[in-house]
Amino acid sequence: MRAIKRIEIVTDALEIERVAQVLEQHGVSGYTIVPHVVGKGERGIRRGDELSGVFKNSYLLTTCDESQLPALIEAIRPILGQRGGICLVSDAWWVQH
Amino acid sequence: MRAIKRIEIVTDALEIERVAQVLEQHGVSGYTIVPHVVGKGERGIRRGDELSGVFKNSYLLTTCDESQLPALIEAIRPILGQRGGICLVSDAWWVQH
Amino acid sequence: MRAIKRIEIVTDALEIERVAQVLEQHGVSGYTIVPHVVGKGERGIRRGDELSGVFKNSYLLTTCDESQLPALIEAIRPILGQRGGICLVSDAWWVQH
Amino acid sequence: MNADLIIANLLNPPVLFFLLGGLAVLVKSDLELPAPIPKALSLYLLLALGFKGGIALRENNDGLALPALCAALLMALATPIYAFPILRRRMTLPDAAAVAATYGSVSAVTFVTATAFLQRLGEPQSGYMTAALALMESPAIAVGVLFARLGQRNGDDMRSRFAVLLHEAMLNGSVLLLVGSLAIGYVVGGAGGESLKPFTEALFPGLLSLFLLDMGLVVGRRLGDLRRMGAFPIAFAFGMPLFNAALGMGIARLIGLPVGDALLFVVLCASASYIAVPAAMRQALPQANPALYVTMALALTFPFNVVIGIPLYLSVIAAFW
Amino acid sequence: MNADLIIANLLNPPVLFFLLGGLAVLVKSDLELPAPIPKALSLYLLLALGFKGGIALRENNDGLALPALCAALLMALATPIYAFPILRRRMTLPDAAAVAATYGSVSAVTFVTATAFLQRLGEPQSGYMTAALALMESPAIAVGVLFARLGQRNGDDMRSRFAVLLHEAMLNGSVLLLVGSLAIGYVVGGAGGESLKPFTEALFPGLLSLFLLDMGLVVGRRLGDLRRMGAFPIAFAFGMPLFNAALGMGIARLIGLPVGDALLFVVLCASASYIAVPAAMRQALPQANPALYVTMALALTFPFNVVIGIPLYLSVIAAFW
Amino acid sequence: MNADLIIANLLNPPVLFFLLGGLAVLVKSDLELPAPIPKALSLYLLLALGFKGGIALRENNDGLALPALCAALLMALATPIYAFPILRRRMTLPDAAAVAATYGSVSAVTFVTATAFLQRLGEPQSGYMTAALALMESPAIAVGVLFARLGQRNGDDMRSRFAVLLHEAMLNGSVLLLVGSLAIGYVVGGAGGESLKPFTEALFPGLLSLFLLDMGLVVGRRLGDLRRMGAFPIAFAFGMPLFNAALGMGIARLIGLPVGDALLFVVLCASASYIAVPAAMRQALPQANPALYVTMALALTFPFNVVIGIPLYLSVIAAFW
Ligand SMILES: Nc1ncnc2c1ncn2[C@@H]1O[C@H](COP(=O)(O)O)[C@@H](O)[C@H]1O
Ligand SMILES: Nc1ncnc2c1ncn2[C@@H]1O[C@H](COP(=O)(O)O)[C@@H](O)[C@H]1O
Ligand SMILES: Nc1ncnc2c1ncn2[C@@H]1O[C@H](COP(=O)(O)O)[C@@H](O)[C@H]1O
Ligand code: NA
Ligand code: NA
Ligand code: NA
Repeated sequence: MRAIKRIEIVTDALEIERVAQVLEQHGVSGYTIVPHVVGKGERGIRRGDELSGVFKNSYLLTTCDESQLPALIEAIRPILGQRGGICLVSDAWWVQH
Repeated sequence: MRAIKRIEIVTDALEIERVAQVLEQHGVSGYTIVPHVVGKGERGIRRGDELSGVFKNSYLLTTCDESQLPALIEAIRPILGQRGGICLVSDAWWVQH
Repeated sequence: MRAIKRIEIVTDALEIERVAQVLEQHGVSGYTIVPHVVGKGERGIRRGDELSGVFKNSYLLTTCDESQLPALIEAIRPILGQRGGICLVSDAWWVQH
Repeated sequence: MNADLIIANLLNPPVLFFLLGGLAVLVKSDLELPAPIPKALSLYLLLALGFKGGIALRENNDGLALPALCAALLMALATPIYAFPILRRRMTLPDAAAVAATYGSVSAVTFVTATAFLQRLGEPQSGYMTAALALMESPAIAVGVLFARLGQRNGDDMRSRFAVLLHEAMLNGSVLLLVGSLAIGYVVGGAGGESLKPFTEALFPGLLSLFLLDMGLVVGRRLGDLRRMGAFPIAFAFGMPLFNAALGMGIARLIGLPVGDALLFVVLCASASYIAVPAAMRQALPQANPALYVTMALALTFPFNVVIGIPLYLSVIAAFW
Repeated sequence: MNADLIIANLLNPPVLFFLLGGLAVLVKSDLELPAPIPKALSLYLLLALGFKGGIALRENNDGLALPALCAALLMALATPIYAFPILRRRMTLPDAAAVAATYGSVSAVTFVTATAFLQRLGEPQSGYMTAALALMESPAIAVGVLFARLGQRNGDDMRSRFAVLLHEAMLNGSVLLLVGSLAIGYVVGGAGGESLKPFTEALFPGLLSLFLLDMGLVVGRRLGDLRRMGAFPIAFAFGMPLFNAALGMGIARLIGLPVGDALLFVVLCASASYIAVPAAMRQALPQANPALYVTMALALTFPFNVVIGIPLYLSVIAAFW
Repeated sequence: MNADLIIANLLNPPVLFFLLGGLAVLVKSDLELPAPIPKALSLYLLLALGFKGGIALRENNDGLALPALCAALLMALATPIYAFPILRRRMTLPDAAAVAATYGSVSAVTFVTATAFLQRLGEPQSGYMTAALALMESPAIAVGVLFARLGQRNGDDMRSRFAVLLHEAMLNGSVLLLVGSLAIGYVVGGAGGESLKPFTEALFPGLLSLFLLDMGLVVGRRLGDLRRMGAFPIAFAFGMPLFNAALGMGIARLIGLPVGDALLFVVLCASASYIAVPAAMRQALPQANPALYVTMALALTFPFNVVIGIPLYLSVIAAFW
């Protein structure tokens, strides 16, 4: 098992594509997205609008090496600043297969 | 990055609203819910009933400061005791934006 | 709160059943599955095919004691080797109820 | 009994699609109706059923509506009362209460299938039977939970839940849609409802077939749970409908219901709920085991009624009327 | 005004199902149409509406199409221009701009309900009104965002967003489906469209009823947001449609539109958007508060138009034509 | 060839909606049919197709059913056999096997579109062609996987997967629903199926249009994958259908199929699978690249057949028959 950083991001479903692009630009190997999650934060409740299909969040899980982390965070921060959302970083071990 | 506690709760979809209320009463800033997850635990498999739409779980992710944690856990515990489910706490860093 | 290992697995939705079986064989008490997640990894983007309903991933969250971990990982590794996906292990505390 | 009716029922497309669904599970096919489609179909069936019933209720009133509705209410209340003591001998208190409620309440899909069968045979039916269906959904739930409450220590907790339960039982989405559509059909009447006919009537047999295909899949998947079930629940799941059907026939004869309505009344008595009851029990009796009460209603009583029960009851009615 | 028309409208099944939806929320029933069904129904309504409109557009051209379309475009552009300064007095810049766009744009569902009402009354309607609906969806969005841009510092950022916005407003899925279906209906014509009639026409009132049931649920859930809203937005949400309806009536009279088309034109002027506008604002004006502009359009203006407005406007038109 | 037929096909609403879907992707509109609706529509099409086919199969038997079914089976088995060696020159073993299976199997939606086209032209068609469709879905999958197995070392692993695969290929949900509905249609016959007609027949062109709108979106999204594809797969995706169509025409002529059935047979030969094959390959040949074989069938062969192929084949048939 290799020690890595585990990153979770929740933001507007529309912006999650931009987040994924940023990840790829930083050479992150992969990610997993839960396309539609309900959320509450500073901008109130976001449960996805039934009619226009907007105002919903997505959840993204990815991993990176400790060395990649600072650059990645700097790249993601402005997106969250503009659209809201959270980014959590924690420690984990990657099980190699 | 600020050190915080990361809390995950899985329980009956019906009770997740109550959990969210408890969080708000304890001044938690936000949370994210995956409304429909499948689960297995002491009460058997719960994959959501096709006809009556009941027997399904939700997953909730939230964060709090270390100082808030004990009170929060005491408030959530009885809900899980009654309806089943799990609550996991882990360490994480919050990326400020 | 009891210290436990928190395990996350993302793989082909089809294989997640096999993963769940392996967990049960190793006496794991429970798990939670997000049935349909979108992912990107070595095998490209997997967002679920609209027509045939294939090529989608599932996310599984479970817990185990530190002592159970090595055997569990050895059992899960070959599945991921064959079908792709990731397995992350992290530390957490289980809130007893 | 009349073998022709059994065969006529088996040649009914909805019943054949139900069997196809069961077969698909049996041969381990991956056929499935994706997630909200079955739910949407069940809402459609309730809406169409209620709307048609409301129009019929307004147009054709033969004076039998009131006795029929009283009899329906009576059966819904009585069934859990006589079922509970029998069940309690072999089951835990919450389980016995939940199963009693299950058999006192009704299955709208079984009703709808009987309706389609009558239509194929050209047998007339009255709008107030749909009202009877709506009326019978909830009372048994209240009775069942009352039994559970009387038998339990912590009455206080139960009292608060009882209010929740009554609300859940009466204002459950399915019940409300059925009653609301009935009222709307009644208010607009035949001429006003003309424009909805292609939706509520022409499509009905087709969408019922699609829904029963899904029911076949659901039932098929549940069949595995039967192995873990004792002989008693299985016997009850066949015995109770037969007993209730016989009782219902007697009452229908007494009131003087015509053949079609008599069949519908008998089907209501003989059927068991697997939608309204679990939705209410989750709130009111979370200790009851759904793998028991849902499986009995869904995997045993439902297919029995749909495949054999409906033509069987009709052939008996035809003999005695 | 004409009380008969109000009652005729209230006996219209789609309106009754809308009220049933509202009632369900009021009594806290758990009735709901599961997730993608309402979206699918709204796509159906746009497709059917466009297709029928296209066929009608081709077959019946009375020379009024061009003036009607010009008037529609004019109203869509003018509404945000006179609404914005009023709104700006009591709202933030982005909110005022978003609300102005909301009332300049239109509600396809209100239009469709008026269409169904006219059909019940046997009043003819022209295909070009559907084209007017399509034409009025987007321009107000551009005007609203332009106002927001002019009032803001960071013009650069806004400029890039403006391109995105125009794209979003013009090629929004709903608008494209409506326009595309209109074009297809026009191209295939009446004979070519015959095979789709059971789908686009016979089913229409039924599926509209189902959709309005859901709209009732959605509106009901939004009603809670009204408490947090001041008196000004509420007054605006009723006043603007009435003002626009009066203006629209004058224009329709000037052009010489027949009764049915006049009603449709008035309904377009009086209605407010809660689908195309939020979808565009999310991109173009994320600072605007959807709890304000969506709630005004959806929880106040929409039910007002559907329940009272449509028959009210028609009774005034009937008096003056 | 006959330009009128091409135009007649292009004025067919389902084809126009297909093009609208493609256009929507081209202009980057966010139009989409939400998640389970396309799947539900495809199940509807299979059910309706099978049911109608079953009724037709029972009523009209002209002695050509057996030769037609034998020819269908033959083409399904032969296609991968002659396609594989050609493909193997330029592709990896699993890819060549998967593409061979793809072109030996069939596209139900292409078939259905041809069916709707014939109906518009008033050209009769036989129920056994639906049986031929069902028959041709699976055999090529078995042949393709057999080739992959013969070429691979680890035969043991493949053997166990082969059983899984056969199961998957034969009892795939789509195949089972088609065959089951065919059987049900056959069993109930014309009179028994009357009540389902509004569902299975009247709605068919409309729901097909809606489904093809979604197919247009799906195909449009896949077009981007073509850039990463070499010239060989692209040439194959157009060449193979043309070759198979020619072969199929010869066989249809030999057997003496009437015009309508000949077209359907040719369409079966010329079409490629993008539903049953990926579902089976995921299990049996996970090493094969779906971005290759699904894209060829879906983004090239499917639109080619639907837009140009069907009228082209018919005009050639019309000339030779
Ligand atoms: N403390 C938190 N824990 C988990 N999710 C959060 C938290 N705060 C915000 N979120 C998520 O981020 C979204 C946007 O947050 P905000 O920008 O604060 O409205 C919310 O809708 C939630 O889904
Ligand atoms: N060890 C575990 N890891 C992840 N999820 C769990 C675990 N145990 C229980 N759960 C979730 O909690 C739900 C209720 O658990 P229980 O009350 O034990 O039946 C289950 O259906 C699972 O979704
Ligand atoms: N670094 C990662 N972080 C999160 N999810 C991942 C990561 N790498 C792979 N995945 C998930 O695992 C799936 C299969 O990965 P792969 O086998 O590498 O294609 C992907 O589709 C993702 O959902
Ligand atoms: Na009963
Ligand atoms: Na307007
Ligand atoms: Na083929």
